[in-house]
Amino acid sequence: MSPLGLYNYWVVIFLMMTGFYVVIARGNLIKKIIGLNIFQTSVFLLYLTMGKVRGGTVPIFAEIRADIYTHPLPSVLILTAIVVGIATTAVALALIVRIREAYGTIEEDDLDAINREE
Amino acid sequence: MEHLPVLLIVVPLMAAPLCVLIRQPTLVMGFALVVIWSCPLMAATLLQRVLADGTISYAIGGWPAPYGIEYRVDALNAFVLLFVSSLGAAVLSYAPRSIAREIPQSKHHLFVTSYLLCLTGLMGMTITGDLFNVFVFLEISSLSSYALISLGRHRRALTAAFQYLILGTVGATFILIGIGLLYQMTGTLNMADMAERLRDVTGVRTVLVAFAFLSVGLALKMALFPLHLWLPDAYAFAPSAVTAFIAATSTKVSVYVLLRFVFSVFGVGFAFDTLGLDRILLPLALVGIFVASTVAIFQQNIKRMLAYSSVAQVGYMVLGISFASVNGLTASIVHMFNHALMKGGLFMAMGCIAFRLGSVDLDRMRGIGRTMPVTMALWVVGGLGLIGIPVTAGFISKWYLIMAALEQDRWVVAALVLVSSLLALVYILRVVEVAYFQEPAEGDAHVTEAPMSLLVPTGLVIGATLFFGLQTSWSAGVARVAAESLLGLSR
Amino acid sequence: MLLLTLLAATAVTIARMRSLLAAVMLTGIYSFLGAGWMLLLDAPDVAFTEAAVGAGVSTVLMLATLALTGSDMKPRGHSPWLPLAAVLVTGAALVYGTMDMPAFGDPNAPIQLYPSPSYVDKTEAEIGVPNVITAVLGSYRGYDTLGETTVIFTAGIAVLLLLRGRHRRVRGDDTPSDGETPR
Amino acid sequence: MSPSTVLLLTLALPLVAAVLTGLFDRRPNVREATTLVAGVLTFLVVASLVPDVLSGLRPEATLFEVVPGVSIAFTLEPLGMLFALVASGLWIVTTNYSIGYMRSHDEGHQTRFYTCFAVAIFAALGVALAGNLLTLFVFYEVLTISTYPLVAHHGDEKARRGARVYLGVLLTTSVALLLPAVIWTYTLAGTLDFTEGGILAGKADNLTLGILLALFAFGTGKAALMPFHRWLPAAMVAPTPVSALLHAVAVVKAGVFTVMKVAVYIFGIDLLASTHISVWLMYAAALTVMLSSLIAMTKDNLKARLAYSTISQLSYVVLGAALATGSGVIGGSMHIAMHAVGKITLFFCAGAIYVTAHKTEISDMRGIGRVMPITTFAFLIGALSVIGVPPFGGSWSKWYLALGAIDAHQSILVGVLMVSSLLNIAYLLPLPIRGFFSAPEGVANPKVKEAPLFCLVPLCVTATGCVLLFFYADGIYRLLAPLGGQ
Repeated sequence: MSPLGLYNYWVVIFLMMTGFYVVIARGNLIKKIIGLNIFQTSVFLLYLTMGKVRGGTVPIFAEIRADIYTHPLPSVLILTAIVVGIATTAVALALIVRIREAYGTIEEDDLDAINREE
Repeated sequence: MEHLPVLLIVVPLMAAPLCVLIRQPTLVMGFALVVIWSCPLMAATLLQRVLADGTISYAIGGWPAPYGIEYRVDALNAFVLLFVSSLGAAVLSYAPRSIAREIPQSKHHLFVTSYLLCLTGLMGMTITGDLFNVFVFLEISSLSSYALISLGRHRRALTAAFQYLILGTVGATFILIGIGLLYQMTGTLNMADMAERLRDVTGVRTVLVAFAFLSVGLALKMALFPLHLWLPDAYAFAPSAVTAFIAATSTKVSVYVLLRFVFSVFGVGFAFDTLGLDRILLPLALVGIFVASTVAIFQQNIKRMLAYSSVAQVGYMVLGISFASVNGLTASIVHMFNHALMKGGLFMAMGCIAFRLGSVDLDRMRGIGRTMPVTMALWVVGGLGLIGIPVTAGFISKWYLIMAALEQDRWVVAALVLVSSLLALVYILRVVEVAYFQEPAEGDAHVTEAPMSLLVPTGLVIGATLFFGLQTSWSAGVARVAAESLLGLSR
Repeated sequence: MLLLTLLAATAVTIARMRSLLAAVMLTGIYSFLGAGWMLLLDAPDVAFTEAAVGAGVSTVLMLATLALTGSDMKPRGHSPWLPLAAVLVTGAALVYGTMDMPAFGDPNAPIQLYPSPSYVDKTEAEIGVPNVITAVLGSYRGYDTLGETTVIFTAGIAVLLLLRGRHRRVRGDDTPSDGETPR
Repeated sequence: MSPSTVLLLTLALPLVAAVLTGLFDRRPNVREATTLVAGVLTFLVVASLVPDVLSGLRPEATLFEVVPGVSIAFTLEPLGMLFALVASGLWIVTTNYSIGYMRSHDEGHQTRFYTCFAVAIFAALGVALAGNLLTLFVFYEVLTISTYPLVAHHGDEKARRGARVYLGVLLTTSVALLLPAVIWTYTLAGTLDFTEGGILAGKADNLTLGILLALFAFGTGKAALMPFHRWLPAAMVAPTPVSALLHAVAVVKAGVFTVMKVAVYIFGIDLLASTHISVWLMYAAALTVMLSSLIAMTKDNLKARLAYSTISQLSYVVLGAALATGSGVIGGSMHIAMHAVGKITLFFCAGAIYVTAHKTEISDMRGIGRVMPITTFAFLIGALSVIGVPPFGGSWSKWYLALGAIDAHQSILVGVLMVSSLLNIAYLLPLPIRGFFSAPEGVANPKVKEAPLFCLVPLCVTATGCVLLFFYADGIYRLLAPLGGQ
């Protein structure tokens, strides 16, 4: 097993963790959603990285049938997952709009302070 | 009849958009009630058939596994489907009067739509035999529950929903990572198929990590201590009907999925012998039970108090899992059911109180035993169940849990479980004293009993906790069959 | 390799960025870069979707939100060590998990060998649509696609529930329908 | 009607009464009449089964299977028969008394009072008729819960604090000790049925059995074995009819009844005798007898003194069970009935004095015998019966207990019994003596003013009962004989 063979995965993991960090460390609600987006997009990359085969081609039948195709299933799954991701983002943003209206802020620390006072 | 498994999901799924089209609130509610009550009927039929003939496998669209998506119904998930759909139906029957107070009428049809979608998502997660499909339906139920929670009258409902959204999505993404890793190591997404293929790759580090991510993701969704942070606010500020519905169903389904993963996919040997899952779950469960119960004692908002109690009750379910024995699993499974009834009923009673008082604060509940005798009597019965007093369903759960602990000579655990139920006694008694032995506040003396349309469904659910405290062959009996099959001891 | 490094750099920049507007724009770029990488991974369908949805739709949504909420972000008071520790542990766990993974592009990875015959062969034989991904999406995993549509529908309903009538609410006449206002 | 139907009817009647009293909230006369009728009917139904049980029949009824092999089931055997007779019989008397007490005292929440009372009787009968440990445990807990509102009746801070202690101790002991004992027994023996000769013989080693016995003895908080006796004095904040029937009869007797049942039908007296695992329990019981008698002497509040007296008398029954000899068991069981009638008389008198003269402290009751001669005389009879002087019922049970102690070669315990009787005299007799022989304070020539008739008649009835029990003790002996293997 060559470490180089795993390099791609490690980068993907790094991306995921950057997103994850933004989600849990940043206090601005929009920033959190941005982090969530990065986190999820990176997970998509993880899936697609699995599917790739050395020397494989896009799994679309052209005139000439190739010998090796990249695995289609990760793509299929991720097409679904992308849609799920954008749906979550949309709901989250709608919530942020409402929170901003109700509280006048979208900073988590301020929100916590207001909620504690009540 | 052979399409029953998929009908159970597709019927409420298809009904949801129709609700948007119908729009007229009364019609929507009537239509949704017809639809939703058909679900427990279908689930009951499924359960009956599973108990008679064994596991049912249904290839969706006729595409056989492992290529296509399979629905796989055994005693465990048929049971979960039955009680989730029954409680969903019971709470929706209760909802019309309750939401009239809490949600603007222009949103009623959307509320019903979301409610149906949420139930669809939960049932979809339960019935499927495909890992990725779990994720998709998990998101359906999650997104709709975020929206439902945000409908609470108080603005804190919004922040509660947002917090749940963030933690819920992180949990779901963890689950997605776990599924991905497992897929990578096996090449399949079908649970049964994966269980076969995982036997060849036990001890592989990737599988270990996949297991960890799935567990953490699910622990977030089921609010296992210390990952429960989203739950108290979400339960406390959601509309009454939503709290009752989500408290009764959502965390239970996550516990179910954990059971499915641990026992059906990974297998007892891997999870317990190789990984020593019990060494992690047992202390977490116990600490969670004690911390959450103690915090519950100090709450002024009674919905929040019950929410913390839910966190503690999840601890009992996980504790049962950690024993990895027939009695332990029976305890977990039957407690999922019993707790769904008790908490559902309690939150419904809280809804009755909120309906009349407009508040769920302990101070406002003074003398409510006199002004709302029926509601409060129902609440007390539910509360007794949480303590685990005999004749209530909660006693049965506790019985199996203690038995499971004793048969493994875990004296300390048994003792802790019993002592913890006394914490429940403290927080229930606190409410009882205020409700029955204090005079109502000046302004609340004229408060009257909640309307029948709220009381009857509440009464039915609470009544069920008494029924299943005595007649246990339908609850503990089925749970036992399910537990045996999870451990591979039968069929 | 260059693309991956760029991706990483963009991600880190987003994490450190104070301006929300710039962060949103960079997220769009991040999605584009991601889509590019997906193209290299032989997943053109996904790449197009990601470019359209991730870089397009979600950026537009975020910008719209920013317009409503303002784009300043306050620095956070407390220390980042706890989240950082959580992230490091999670990341370390994942890296540990990669140790037994088949190498990138390994034709003998389990998913390439199982199930056999492969989706590609089966699709060719049973369905005959040239794009295997589309074919699988519509057939073997068609049910997931139904689920996906439902997710979008759910999100739509959720957004409606959240945003409908909110201007009335601002004016404060959003009373419950049965008219009785509980005390 | 078949005996098993009759058995279920016994339980159904108080439950129906509970529902009806709840419904007749606004019509006090109908409400109280309902309770009274239910009481009489219940007693008659129970009594109708006496011949069957005497002839050796054991009527049974089974309802639900709660856990595999264990159902909610009822079996009527001699000990349960006796307890059921005592509880239902005294319920009638107490209802009469309650009507007088509650009305003349103008208490609030009377509907809740009567409803909970009926539920408590239902639970006590359930304990009496239980056919297995699980059923017994279920009704034991129902009894605890249903009496909580009665203890907290007044609703003020003092009542709530008392009720908290009451519920806290009873639930804690039962949940933390008794329940595991039950489940443990189930895992050891595979059954929980009350079986003649016990179910545990040969199922575990002596150490396990010893621990199990301790769990049972202390877990049965209602038996008020020290150090778990605090709830009983705390319960005295309740209205006196509650103290009289529940905290001198139904609740506390349910406790010692449980201990007796466990000794006889779960362990089996042969097992206890042969393994000597119950020897420590004899001494624990003896210690409770002595200590609580001593504490009783220091109490000036009449109800508190009676409460400590009850704690002491309860341990006689536990002692009888622990002796594990035929006479001990019979004596202990008999004491359930004898003490019940005696102590309820004492409480009735205490309540009558409180309602009429508004006195609660013994030192304030000088000359009370001249104001309330009948009441004070009844108190004297009750006291003598509790002390164990012939010709009153209590003498028999103490006699058999002493015999049992001799059979078990525990001569120290015989001494304990004698000394404690002396102590009984010291704390029970001052009241009638001062009542009759000291002059009432302030008033030179007091007018006779007895309690209302509804209170007076019941206490006369139970006082007469103390005498009658002396002469008809043979019947009880014949009923209980099978327990002692005689």
